[in-house]
Amino acid sequence: MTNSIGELQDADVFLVTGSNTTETHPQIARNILQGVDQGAQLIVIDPRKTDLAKQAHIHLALRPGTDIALINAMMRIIIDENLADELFISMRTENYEALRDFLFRLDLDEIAAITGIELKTIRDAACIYARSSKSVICYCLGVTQHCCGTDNVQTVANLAMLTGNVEKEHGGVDPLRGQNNVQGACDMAALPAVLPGYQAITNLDTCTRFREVWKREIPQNPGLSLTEMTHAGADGNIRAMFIMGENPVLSDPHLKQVEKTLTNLDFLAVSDIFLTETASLAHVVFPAASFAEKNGTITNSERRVQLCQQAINPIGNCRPDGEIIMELGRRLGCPGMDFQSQAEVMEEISLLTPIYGGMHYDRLQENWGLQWPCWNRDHPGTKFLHKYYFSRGKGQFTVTRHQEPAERTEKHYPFTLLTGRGSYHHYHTATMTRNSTRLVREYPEALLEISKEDCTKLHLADGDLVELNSRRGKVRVKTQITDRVQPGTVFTSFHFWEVPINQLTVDAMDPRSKCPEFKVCAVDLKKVCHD
Amino acid sequence: MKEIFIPDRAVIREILNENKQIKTFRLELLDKTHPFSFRPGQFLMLSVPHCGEAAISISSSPTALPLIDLSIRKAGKLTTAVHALQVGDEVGIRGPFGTFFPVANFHGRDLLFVAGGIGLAPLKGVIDVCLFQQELEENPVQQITLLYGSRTVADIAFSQAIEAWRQQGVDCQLTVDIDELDWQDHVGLVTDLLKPELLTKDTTALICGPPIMIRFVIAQLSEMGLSDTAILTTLERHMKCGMGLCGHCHLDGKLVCVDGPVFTYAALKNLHVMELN
Amino acid sequence: MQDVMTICNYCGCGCGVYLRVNQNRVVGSYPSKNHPITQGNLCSKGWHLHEFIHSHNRLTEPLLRKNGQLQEVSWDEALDFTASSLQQTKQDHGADAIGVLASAKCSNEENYLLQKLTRAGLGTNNIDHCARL
Amino acid sequence: MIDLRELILPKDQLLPFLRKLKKESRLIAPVQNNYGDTLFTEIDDLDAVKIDLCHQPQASLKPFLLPQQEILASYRSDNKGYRFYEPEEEEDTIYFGVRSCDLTAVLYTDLVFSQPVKDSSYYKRRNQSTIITIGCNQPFSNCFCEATESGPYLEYGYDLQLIDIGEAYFVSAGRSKGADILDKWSYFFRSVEKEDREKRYQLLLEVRGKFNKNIQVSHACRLLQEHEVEEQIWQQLSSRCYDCGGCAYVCPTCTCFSVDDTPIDSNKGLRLRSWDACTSAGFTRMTGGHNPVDRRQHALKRRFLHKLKFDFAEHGKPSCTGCGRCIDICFGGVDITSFIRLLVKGERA
Repeated sequence: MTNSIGELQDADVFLVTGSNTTETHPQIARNILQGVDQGAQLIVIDPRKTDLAKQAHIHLALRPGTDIALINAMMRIIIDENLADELFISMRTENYEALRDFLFRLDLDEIAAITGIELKTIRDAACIYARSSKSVICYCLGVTQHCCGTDNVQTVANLAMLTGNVEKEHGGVDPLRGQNNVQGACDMAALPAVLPGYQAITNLDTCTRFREVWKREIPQNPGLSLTEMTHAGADGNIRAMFIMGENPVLSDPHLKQVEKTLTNLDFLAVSDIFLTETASLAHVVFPAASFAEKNGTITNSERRVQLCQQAINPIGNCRPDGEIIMELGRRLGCPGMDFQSQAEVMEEISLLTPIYGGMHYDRLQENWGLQWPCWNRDHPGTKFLHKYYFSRGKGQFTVTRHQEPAERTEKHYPFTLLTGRGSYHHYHTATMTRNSTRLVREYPEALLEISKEDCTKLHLADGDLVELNSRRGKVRVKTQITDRVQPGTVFTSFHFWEVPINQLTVDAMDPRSKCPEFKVCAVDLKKVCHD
Repeated sequence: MKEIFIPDRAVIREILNENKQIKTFRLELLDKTHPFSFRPGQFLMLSVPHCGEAAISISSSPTALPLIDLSIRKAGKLTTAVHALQVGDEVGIRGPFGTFFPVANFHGRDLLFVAGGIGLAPLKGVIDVCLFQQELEENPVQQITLLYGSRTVADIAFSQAIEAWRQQGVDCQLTVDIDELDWQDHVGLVTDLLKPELLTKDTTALICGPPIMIRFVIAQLSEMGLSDTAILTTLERHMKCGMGLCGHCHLDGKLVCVDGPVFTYAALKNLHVMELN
Repeated sequence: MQDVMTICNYCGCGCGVYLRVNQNRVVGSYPSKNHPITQGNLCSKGWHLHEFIHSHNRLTEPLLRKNGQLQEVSWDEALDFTASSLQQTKQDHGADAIGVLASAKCSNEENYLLQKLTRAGLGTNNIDHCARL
Repeated sequence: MIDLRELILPKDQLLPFLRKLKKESRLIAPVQNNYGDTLFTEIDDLDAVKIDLCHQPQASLKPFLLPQQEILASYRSDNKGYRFYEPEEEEDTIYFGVRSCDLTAVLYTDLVFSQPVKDSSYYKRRNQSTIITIGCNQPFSNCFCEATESGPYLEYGYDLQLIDIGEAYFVSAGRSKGADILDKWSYFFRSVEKEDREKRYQLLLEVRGKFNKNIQVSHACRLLQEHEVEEQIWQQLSSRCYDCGGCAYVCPTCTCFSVDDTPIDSNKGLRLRSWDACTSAGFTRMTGGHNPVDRRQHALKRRFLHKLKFDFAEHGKPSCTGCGRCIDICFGGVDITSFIRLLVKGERA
């Protein structure tokens, strides 16, 4: 996020796109709703009528996968209405002319048809967003989990820059991070192409610095992304894997391929707190300590590095992941694997990671952590990003064009399947939430959200078991009739191993971010007759 | 103070298969030092190892004590675990809890039982105790009629009991929703069997079944002129304690576990009840 | 009874939660009023954060596959076997035949250590996590 | 007849007095921790903590008297049968610095858990508790105990009540347990003078004028006795309930609970009681899926009506004690005060 969560409620306009905020980021939704109660306008872009969309002043229920077209139209309208922030554009951005020339060639009526939204509604939304100088955009995986995910993000950035709604309090672009420490895992370079703090692996000075501390050469071969590792199938180059606290067998697209890859490995070790679907395929399983049984820091969506404190001793014979890694490191002859405490690990992190330069345990204990960049011990941390300069200098406008999703509906697969998190009570592959008595009680099984119209057409009743087919697989799931989805689209979550919905999703991915297109695929469904 | 959530130990003496989904478990308490008694219509909290507790109606008559019948349909985690138990296995029971059918007030009256599916379980004990009293008392229950609906022929439960009742003069009329080849009896909803000639001026109706059945049966009986106090039904709710503490079965200021589960229509009429709306 | 401040383990909001501890058992979760994000609120998942910790489904012993079955073994056996298997793969197929997945559920320190192990110890950049999922 | 007594405790004698009390039992008091949060905390070392009588404790006494999760019993199920075992005994505990609203809530809970049967594990703790309250001279921002008649000072129910009258505390004993404490430690106290009593009265008058919120609780209660609430109000409120259960969990008078068995291994386990919230769908959903309550329409109906309609009808008093904790914690801004406002506004319209 470029803003802090606490700043949000003072914004005048919220544009929320591709985020079921009330269910996935409740605290952010609370701030948005408080803002709305104080008079702010709320625009929600989502094919589903989520709980937040129900509170919106304008709900743009677009056809799935048409985000770029929609936002391009909004920008065109903003320029037509003279609502662009010319001063900001000239001072802080580059390449505006290319975007403007491209937008002028757009046919707005055509876009209305592509997105399935009336032009007037798009116009209202564009004007509301552009007229305020305190407009915030929040987006989540509904924007990134598409083949054109990078373009989607760029388009959102274009919109913000066009109206100057960046680099200030109460205005900005806020990607909402899904997991508690997605931000930190990225910051710490659990990524194939960078070193901690997003430092380029190709930068010689950086590598020299790391080599000095790590006492080892930094490998220069580009690494493989998660999907490249797990989707190689039987003929992949990966022969052995170590997986810490993840469950790709349930969470990755096109599951069968993942399972095939993992079962074909020469060796698989998994460290987790439960025997997940992935762990049950492993050769070695390490029992990891849960968050309550160890110390450490995690970094939230607003870049705040916070301390987690140990509450109890590890259960049974469990050990913290950090200890497991260091034990392995020592056995593999890796130097520098003898840290006595998490604070000592953080000392090395701050030494090598400029944006974490001032993160020290004694400081983190005060003031509820620190927000990066925090360059040194005296630096107070950074509440909002992009003040005075973008990380790459001037903000770059890039032209993005609408592209259809990798898979379109057709006669045999007439429905669009959307996936995501589906409830207030579950989380990701639900390994934790399904071990929580109350959360299981509240949402005991997977449900397929389907419109009343489609149910009538297919003679389905609420709670009927249906078989859902795509070109890649099929699952059985119970229906839930709801007004949350439009006719022609169905939605379900990926929380339940009994309904491994990602057996159906496409494994097409964004060529740049490698983010899989979870959000859209074509399916058919038919009622399962009881025996 | 003894912990009120600790159940008494009971052992399964016999298991009867009532149909594919319903089994009757005949239990006996292991500790005989304090007396156990109950009235038909009351329920127990049944504990099953590792599954917790569920509220289950007693389906036998007090006259069968020390044996206690619980008829259980396989529906969720606990009931599935119960179905896997064998004769000789132990369970825990707390209770009895709740209101009961006022059998003492039934002297000289005609009883009309209307049940659907597993809904016959809480009524079964009433029929048994009335038949038992018919032999002993001076002014016993007069005519007993049972209208019993099931979804299919295979779903008909308690056939053994029904056969025995027929032998003892109970007018048992059965119906199924779905017609099948070898089925000679009535096809259709249980409300179809509700004929005006079944009612006398001394009729009390006792109803239990799915919510929608209860709704239609009560509406029809009411229309046929049966008074609100002569219509009795028993409600099912999610319960955790059975003793009026946990709050789950709260119903417009009443608690189904204490003020119910047996209610007269007169008592329910002014509440917001799923079964009536 | 003791209250230990920690950060919620679910979404990216990063709520400050007190875990209530009684005799090495976490028996409750309670929001912090002064935490800048939490401000005294928790969502359904946060209020029941303590429930999965003591689940009987937790793994409590290292497991090693022997004759096709996962069996309980000592930590040393599990660690030694893992280290030698990774070493073997590296020898036979090169470092880039090893893939590592870190976790968006683990701490910064653990992610740092794991990528350090991957890069400096194993000698490959094949490390990723589920940021995009 | 309880010997009612009133005495004056000079402020510098408070700590020595607490030190004596702590010697004889567990002492729990509001403590401000390093994070600035004030919570009721078990005190090990009186000199190492900051007892905070200036901020409202974030949780009431509920987490202690009716814990979020408690072990009701343990069980074994093996070839010797299926047996349950009583939980461990409880210790004597003194709760110090309890606010009037929270004590009122304890008295309500006493009532709920005494009929139709006495809740054994609650009463085990309750019987071993001594509650020392502190009257409020300054309401907190969300307080409305005046409207619910549960503060700022109390007339009864406490073991001891302290009122800050400047240099000293005006201490009253409301029950024999409190009177016994005063007897035993009488040397810390002096007797009440006429000025003390006047000061106390003056303070009470002043604090009554300091409330931020004007919530028409009793008016709402009476409206509910006479009228049905418009469906549209329930729907409006429920559409903004995000199913966190927080209102019920922070509420000192929400006593609904669940009981679940959780295995430790294949032949033993625990019977746990935990807080539950009637605002959630699973609270009423039956095996097989039938749910007598439609959450989308009526998520909040049961909670509000229980507090303001049914309990008012039964006890002549709502079971909301005006502590205000549920106000800030509601994600959707649909707490009990917004319901009361809608209700009263609807009547005028």
